[in-house]
Amino acid sequence: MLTLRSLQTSYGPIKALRGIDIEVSSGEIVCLLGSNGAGKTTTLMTVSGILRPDKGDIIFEGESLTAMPPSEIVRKGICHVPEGRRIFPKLTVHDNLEMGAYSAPSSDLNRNFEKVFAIFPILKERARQMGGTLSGGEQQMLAIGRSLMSNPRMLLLDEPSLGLAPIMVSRIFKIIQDINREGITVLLVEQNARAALQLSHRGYVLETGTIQLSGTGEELLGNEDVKKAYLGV
Amino acid sequence: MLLPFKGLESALILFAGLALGLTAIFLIGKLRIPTAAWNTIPSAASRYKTPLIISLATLFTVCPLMVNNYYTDVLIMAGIYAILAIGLNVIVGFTGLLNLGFAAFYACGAYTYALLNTKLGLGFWVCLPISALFTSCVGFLLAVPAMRLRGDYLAIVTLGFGEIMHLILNNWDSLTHGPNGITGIAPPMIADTSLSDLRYFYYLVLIILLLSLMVIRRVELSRFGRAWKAIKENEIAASSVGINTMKYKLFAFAFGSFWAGIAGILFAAKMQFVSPESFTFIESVLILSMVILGGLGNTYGAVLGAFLLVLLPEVLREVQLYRMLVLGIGLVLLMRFRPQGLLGIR
Amino acid sequence: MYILVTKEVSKQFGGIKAVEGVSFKISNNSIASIIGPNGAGKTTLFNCLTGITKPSTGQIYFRERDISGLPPHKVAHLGIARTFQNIRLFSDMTVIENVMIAQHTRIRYGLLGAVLRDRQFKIREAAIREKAYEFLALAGLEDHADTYAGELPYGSQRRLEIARALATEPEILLLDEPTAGMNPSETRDVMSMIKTIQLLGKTIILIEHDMRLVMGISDWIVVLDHGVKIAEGTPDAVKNDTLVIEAYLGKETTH
Amino acid sequence: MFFQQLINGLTLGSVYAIIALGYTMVYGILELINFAHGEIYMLGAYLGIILLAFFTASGLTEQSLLLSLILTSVLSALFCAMYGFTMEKVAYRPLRNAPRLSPLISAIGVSIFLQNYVMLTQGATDKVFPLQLGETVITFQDVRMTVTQVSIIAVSALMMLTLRLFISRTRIGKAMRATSQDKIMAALVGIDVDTIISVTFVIGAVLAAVAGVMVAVYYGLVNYTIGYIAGIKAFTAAVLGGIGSIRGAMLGGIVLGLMESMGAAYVSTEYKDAFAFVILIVILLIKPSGIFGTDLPDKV
Repeated sequence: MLTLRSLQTSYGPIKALRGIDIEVSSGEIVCLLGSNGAGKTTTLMTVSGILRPDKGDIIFEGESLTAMPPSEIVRKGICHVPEGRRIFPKLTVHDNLEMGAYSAPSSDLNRNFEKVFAIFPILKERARQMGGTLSGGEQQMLAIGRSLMSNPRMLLLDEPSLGLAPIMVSRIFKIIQDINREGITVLLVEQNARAALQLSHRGYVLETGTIQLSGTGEELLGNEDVKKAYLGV
Repeated sequence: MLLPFKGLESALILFAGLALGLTAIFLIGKLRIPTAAWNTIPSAASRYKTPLIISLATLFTVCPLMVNNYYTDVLIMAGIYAILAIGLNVIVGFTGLLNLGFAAFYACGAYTYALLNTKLGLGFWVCLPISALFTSCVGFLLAVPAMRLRGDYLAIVTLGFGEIMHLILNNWDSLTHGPNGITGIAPPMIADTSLSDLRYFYYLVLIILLLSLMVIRRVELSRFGRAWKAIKENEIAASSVGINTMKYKLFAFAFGSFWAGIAGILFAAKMQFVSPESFTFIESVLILSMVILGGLGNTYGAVLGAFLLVLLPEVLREVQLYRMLVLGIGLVLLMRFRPQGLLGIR
Repeated sequence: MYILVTKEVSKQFGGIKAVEGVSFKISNNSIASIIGPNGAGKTTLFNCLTGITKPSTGQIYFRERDISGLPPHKVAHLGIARTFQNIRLFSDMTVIENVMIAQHTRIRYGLLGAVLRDRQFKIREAAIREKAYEFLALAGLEDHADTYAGELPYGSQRRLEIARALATEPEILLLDEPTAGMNPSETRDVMSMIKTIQLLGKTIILIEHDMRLVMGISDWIVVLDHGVKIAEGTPDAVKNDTLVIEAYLGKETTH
Repeated sequence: MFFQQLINGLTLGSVYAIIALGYTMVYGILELINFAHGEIYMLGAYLGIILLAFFTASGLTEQSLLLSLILTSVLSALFCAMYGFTMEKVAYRPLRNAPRLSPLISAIGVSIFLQNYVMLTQGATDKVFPLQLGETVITFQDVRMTVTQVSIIAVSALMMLTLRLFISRTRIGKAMRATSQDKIMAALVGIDVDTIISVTFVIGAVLAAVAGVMVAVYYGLVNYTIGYIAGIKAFTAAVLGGIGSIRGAMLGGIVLGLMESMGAAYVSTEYKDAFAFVILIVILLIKPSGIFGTDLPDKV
């Protein structure tokens, strides 16, 4: 479904990606692991068009996304939930969701609202509240809910567990699994490697902009090298 | 060398040609004048330095002997603007503090002399340091509260200050005679000779300009200049290497305003008359344009910018009417295609 | 014995607690690392230590002197220098000027001296230039003294930033991710530079994500998570600490 | 006297308010002081006078004054919208990633250009076209107000209300707010940020154009310099209310208008224009975030 071919991206003067190859098939959850600065976030930002690659290709369902603006990429069915959630703080929860549907046909609007409210009932309760007043966990739900409003076929999730209490982390992971079962492909970036690997079909381990390891979730879970990549043991 | 170019206009055209030629060279980027260490870095620039200085020095020394009073007058104004521009360059170019009200400081210098001379009878030479220091103090006093602001807001406060100054000059009739201005200001005297002759005045301006240039260049290449440039480039990094950024920003404001005071007194002494209409917002923009055109942060660039913006409309008489129109378009184009100005780096 | 001591340092932005009640002690002439996952509050802590942000509560003692809340230039003056996560060089100035600026607080001559270029001025300028070359040599940049800092390759920029910090002649050097975005050979250069700096008698505090580097070089490690100190100790103690492993890899769950 | 000044101040203030909206909306999205915004207002005023003269000559004004005024406003707004759109595209868009000084200088350039362009084509002297509207006077106890004054206040109020509804209810309006809060996230949900920025400039220009027409009708004369001074005052109003805040601009405009007319009446007429600057400087020094603005922490 999504293929990254020897992708290289710079972040200012830093070469953040030094040629990575990643393959995501339809219906999968694939996670990108690695310590800070390994290039996980850069990968997602390059796919969604916020950063431009220096070299390499991004192919989504046979079509190249390499030169497309972000708003166009959303219309193709890829939605990026960035790190730190980036809720519009001074829009209501309802309006945040409506903005999520910006690229979707307006005829789907009500259906999508119902869909999201069914997954996240709390958002319906908070619909009139400003996005900035929600708690961290609620904001993460809103961010995921907002992305679902665009009829995505693939979600790019960047550190959905960041800064959340453990109970909230497991709820979010459960929801990601549910969404995936509905048929949405997920490319997940996580620091919380164990939780992410338990959830994912496959994973890639990045280190300084290159792929060090890849395999199925279980393979990587048992692999000592993963621990090494994180803790340098 | 100048023989084939007899006549006065031609001399100026020659200068303009020279300046344009230089400009063209810089534009294609063959030559890069390092702002920081023109003396220390052996580069293409220093190879051309000696001939350039000699030809410019000759040109400017003989100029008033060759041209008529009108052009001497224009050259004097170019010199005064050059002093203004290198002063403003200290604030905007070195330190990165946008000042949109520089004409107010210029006015301050001019009116100080005008008032001291007409009311108290003080002479030019006594007033020269008084004007400059007083303007410097005004700059400092404005900067004390304004330094808490950053970027655009600072620009707007300086603009507001300029407008208030203009309103005061226009309305404080008992002191400034309002829009009528102050007349009968004495020209400078040396012994018993009055410098009201434009040629003498030209050399006075030339000498003061050269002295100003020397002083500013030396300060630029000292720890003061380095601190200013560091603040401009990255204020947080500057403070983390031990620079008291507030102190140096205040100093830049005071030091830059000093030269506006010098330019102001020269202007008042030359015109023997001052009125508020010489110190409007457009005047501030014009001075700023000179600095930007020459290259923010480049002292020689500021001089070049001043001469170009004063001389070009004179050489190309037909476009004089469209001067400001062209200035406007010019600023837009400059920002788009060469935001660093003619002599700026990068 | 301890050169830097923090007591219950906290920093809040709006309602968010970026750093919460962090206390630790750093021994003189040691290499200490502050580690932790994204958003743990490491850079905020650095900003508090160097005066760029004021801690909301708590104290920081440098050689038993309370420095909490002092402005950055005073902190630098006292002897704490730093580098930044996203390099903050003076990129339109030359390499040597970048280092000369850092000796700003060590030179004294007046405006008049600068204008007249008197003896004092010449002696002092020559002295700091010479000194600056020494620091450049330490960073291996002496051949690039007249290059514009912004034109250096990335790895050299990082080293120049360290050289600039050293030129303030600090006792403590704080390095915020000095090897971020570097390839292994560049990382090795920085590591050996850090070792050399320690030999010069300085204390070094690192924020670093490259665990191999951290474990290999540190005498002491402080681990933050969600703004709270969850562990501290020697590298061996830290890497076997359950809380640390959980913070990095997630909780071990049965499944 | 007091109530009289109140009416004058409200009239003036509502004009400032709708010009201020243009500053505040652009600043909210681009963090740019659109220095040339005052010039758009000036263009609007010129067009107002020219079109009114034309419609009067063609007899339309005599038949229906209202229709003539509406047509004038609409045409002027259309024309200025084009200017606003082009200005952003030519002078600001290419500088989107330049240092912050560059777009500001570019904006000053546009401002000087437009001023001198109008001066060269329309002459440096006042352009006069007294439309005899001010004759109908409504007297309420001791307070006299002209129909023009009442209309200006009413039209401004209507436009502000419309804008508020547009911003808070429509999809484009919400997208404008979203873009001003987080440009990257706006792009990630599929908002075309460039289009939104163009829309913002166009709306600002339309508001300024209508303000220009109203002032042209009110005073019956225009001059190429009115844009600069009104622009600075409207900017002051925007800062007073908290730049970036829509309701701040509205409130700031009214407050500034009132202060100015009260100041002129009770303190000094000569220094009337200085009040705005003094207020601006005092606010920036005491509370730079204005009445409704928020302080954001520095990013390190």
